[in-house]
Amino acid sequence: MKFKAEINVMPLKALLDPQGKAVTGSMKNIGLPEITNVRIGKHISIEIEAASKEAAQKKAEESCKKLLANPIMEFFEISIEESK
Amino acid sequence: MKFKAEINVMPLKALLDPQGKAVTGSMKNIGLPEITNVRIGKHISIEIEAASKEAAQKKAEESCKKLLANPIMEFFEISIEESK
Amino acid sequence: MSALAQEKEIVVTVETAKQLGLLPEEFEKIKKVLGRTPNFTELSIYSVMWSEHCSYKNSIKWLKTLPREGKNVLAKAGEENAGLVDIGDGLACAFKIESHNHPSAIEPYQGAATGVGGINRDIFTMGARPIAQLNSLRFGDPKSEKTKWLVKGVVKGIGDYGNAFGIPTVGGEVFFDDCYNVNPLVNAMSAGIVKVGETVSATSHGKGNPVYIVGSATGKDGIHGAAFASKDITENSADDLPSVQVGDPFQEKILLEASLEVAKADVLIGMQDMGAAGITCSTSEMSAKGEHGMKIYLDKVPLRQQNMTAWEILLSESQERMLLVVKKGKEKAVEQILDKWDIPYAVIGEVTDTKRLEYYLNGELIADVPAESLVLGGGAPVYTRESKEPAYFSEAKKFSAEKIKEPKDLKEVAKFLITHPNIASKRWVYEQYDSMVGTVNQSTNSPSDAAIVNIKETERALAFKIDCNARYVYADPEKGASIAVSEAARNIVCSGGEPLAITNCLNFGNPYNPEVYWQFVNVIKGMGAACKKFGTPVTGGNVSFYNQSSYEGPVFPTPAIGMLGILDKKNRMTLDFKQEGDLIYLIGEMRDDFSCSEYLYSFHKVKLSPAPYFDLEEEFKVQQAVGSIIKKGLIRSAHDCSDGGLFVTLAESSIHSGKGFDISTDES
Amino acid sequence: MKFGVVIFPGSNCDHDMIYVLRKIMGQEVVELWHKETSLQKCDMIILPGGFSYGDYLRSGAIARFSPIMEKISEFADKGGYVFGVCNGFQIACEAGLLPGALLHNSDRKFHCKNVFIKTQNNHTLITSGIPKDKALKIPIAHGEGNYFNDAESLKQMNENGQILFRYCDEKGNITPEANPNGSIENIAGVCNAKKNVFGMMPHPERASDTELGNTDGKFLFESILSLVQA
Repeated sequence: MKFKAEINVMPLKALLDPQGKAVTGSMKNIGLPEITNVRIGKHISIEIEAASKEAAQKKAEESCKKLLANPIMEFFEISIEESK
Repeated sequence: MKFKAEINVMPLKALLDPQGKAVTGSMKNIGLPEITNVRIGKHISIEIEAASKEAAQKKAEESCKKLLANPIMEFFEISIEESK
Repeated sequence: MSALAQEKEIVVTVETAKQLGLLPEEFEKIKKVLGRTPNFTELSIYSVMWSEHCSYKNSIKWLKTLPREGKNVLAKAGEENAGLVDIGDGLACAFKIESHNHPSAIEPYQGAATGVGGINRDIFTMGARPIAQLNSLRFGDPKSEKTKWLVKGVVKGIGDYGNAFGIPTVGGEVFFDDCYNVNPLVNAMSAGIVKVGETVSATSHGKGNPVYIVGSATGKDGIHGAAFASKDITENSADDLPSVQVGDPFQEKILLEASLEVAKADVLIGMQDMGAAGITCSTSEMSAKGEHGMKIYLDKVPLRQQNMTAWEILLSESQERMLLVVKKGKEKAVEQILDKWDIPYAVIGEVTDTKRLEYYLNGELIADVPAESLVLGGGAPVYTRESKEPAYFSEAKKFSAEKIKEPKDLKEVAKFLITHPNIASKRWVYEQYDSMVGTVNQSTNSPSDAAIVNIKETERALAFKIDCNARYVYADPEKGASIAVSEAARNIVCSGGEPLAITNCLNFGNPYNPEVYWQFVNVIKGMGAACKKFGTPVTGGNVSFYNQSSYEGPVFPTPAIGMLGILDKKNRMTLDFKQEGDLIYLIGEMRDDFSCSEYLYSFHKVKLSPAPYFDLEEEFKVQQAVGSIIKKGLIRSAHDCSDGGLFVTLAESSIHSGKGFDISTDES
Repeated sequence: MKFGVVIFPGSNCDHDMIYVLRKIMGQEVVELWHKETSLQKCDMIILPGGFSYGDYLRSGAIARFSPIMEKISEFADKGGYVFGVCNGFQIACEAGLLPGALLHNSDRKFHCKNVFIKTQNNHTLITSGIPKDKALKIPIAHGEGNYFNDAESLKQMNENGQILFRYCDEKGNITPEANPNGSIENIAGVCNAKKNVFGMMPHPERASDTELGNTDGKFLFESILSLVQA
């Protein structure tokens, strides 16, 4: 079966996120001061061929641990759906 | 009220995604050939001060149109929750 | 109904031709060549090959009047993808400039990045390894938000692509003027080195030899013109058409290494990179040059997007792709190299001896046209346009210097000039480019007027300079163009080098506007005269018309000159002051003439004045004198006097050395 | 001494390093293609600068899975010398051969310029020959050179003398203004606990040729040769 995984790879909370800080600053310039605490990471979508949703979840996690995220500076969240 | 928006900014489908292509290619090297069609974009989380969920949604959309996404190259998806 | 069937359904009329940008008489000419009405695919092939960009139809007649011969020219302008010049030690230098102005105006990052990719492919398609890059950038008012957005995107695009591709950016220029507000100019130059005799030609011959497409997959990139024309015919929904082409510097780097390995393996008949008009252009130009034909099976082309029609595949301008004609029997050898680098490839056809291009899709012949009829120098139309002197030209002569009062506080003027964006240091731009990869840039720690690129393990080095003061060219196109060539030569001479040859990027407005065409014709005259004088033939380049700022008329006529020079490393001269007590000489006659200067234009806001005094003979003599002084080792530094005048020249030599200067002028 | 310079698809400073080692330092150098699995009995493996795999995802994130990297990890575990420069440093961190990670420069811009670095530990293979307290002028060229590691690991690295270089000014003062990319504690180069794997962001091979007007980088190569041949 074919599954689609949506993965977010975000900088660790403790880490200074200069890009997020800069973008937060520019929200004021575009008239949206009510938007704060911007944090920017990667969104990765992948297609997985797997026997079950659990198997797809395991494969997605393995790809994050091995390649898609670097634990020293990032954490990841995965959500899986069956693709139609 | 305080809301939290999770935004995905992804390259348009028709466009070449060099980064996604390279990462897809390397899935084989890490023993996960069943993972294909990797596409990589940005995940942005923001906090919004707004009177209602609809107002927060409108502000989030405005920030994407004006700043967070380049309409020529990218599309965006927004999901809003009330932050506790 | 399949896309192919749909395409065959299209009834082609002169209206279709017009929508594809062809003139009615051009449509008639096609019918005469084919002996019948072309189908939609054939018509779209002619529409791209006879476009201004590929055919140079409104400029080639005048370009041919430029001096193209020279004792060390190995490939004349138009013969190959880039000019080729013998630089001694059994080596040749391939170099060229190209423009990506319009794509950069839409998406600055990708527009500029793909410009860098394209120009470098023109170099390594000849078997030469690129060793140096330069770029010439022109933007509008630096304070406007739009310009800031364009500058940020263009500089980051050039940096990200060039740095990943791994070729040092050793020089360039950045210029701001309101005339570029809407239409920035992004000209990219690249130079490479190849052993004489090991070059690869963009040709095709030998019946039965296989034709390979190598590199990225093909998508619906850059087919807007034809797509628009056929929009009511083939349903290309908006989100199916990529709005912009995306560059992949990583794919380009492995394409470079694989192409050079293939070039040295003696398995090729010919090779050409895919630029404008993609497969159509490379198959037709290589076939016409080798006086052979090709059978091409479009369904064999690796695609990035599903259900692409024949004309979409033929016209696609997807990046990082090459066409290779391989010697029969050498397929294994080529494929082994390509597999080593993990580059996608496919055999998409073979060479025939019919001199015709036959394109098939799923076994059906979809287009059958003679190669010769498509190409520049073959059947492509050649026009001369009407030329009319613009009113501003005589208007400018009415300017008189007396009207300008000398400001009381000259220190303020000096500060104004030295901090003006057109004169102040461009470190904030070039520090984002890797200028040192390849460890050949000898200007990093001791700058000269031109960029000096070491040829390792020889006694010599190359000198490069990009130059054009577009205000002079606007004021007087003929004189301005001569000055542009002379200034490039002056910079190379001041660096201890000898000018060898030039390439050029001719940026103009709409050629159907007689006043623009008057600018173009006179630029060619002025450039030709100066090239003859300095013995620097034109080895090729690029013409970019239609650079309009919609409400302010055309951009300034901007012939960016890219000059190559050669020097013995022992003669290398730098621009920084060396020792206290050294004497400072001004070579060349001083004149009370500041027309068209940055001082007059920006400080006094006088936008219209005649071009400054210039005499080609005098300029040549000054350069000869400085050249021999340097060779005799009589001086410690040399710096040319240009934008901003004498004060800025002295200030630059001072800033780079941390030493001051003491100048006294006589009372007159 | 025999050096092996690894070539990944996208490496572009490999030949700069080979030129310095072979033509300027007169050493035997072999090119190791990333798909091979033999280190050809080299004494030291160099991971050169460049944009392996286009720096896509994270600099070095993909290159670390090349077949040769497994062999290099084994070689390093057994005490073999490995030296990563710029992209090579990033690959070594991603592969766990060196502690920490290289983030995007704090201003998100690529920087190519001369910087000054001060040696923090003169008792390693690549620093023994560097004059004490001398500020070395070495060029950098990177977009992701912002060194990071968690506080605990950093403490250990400091105590164990694993910080090789810090960015400084012309006179050798380690100041925030001299930090070109936001690296924690101005760190420009580190080594592993066993002090046989080294990594630095600045490019010594770009400052070792008299024809380029700066040879401060040669001190490192001379250090390597003096210790190993002695």
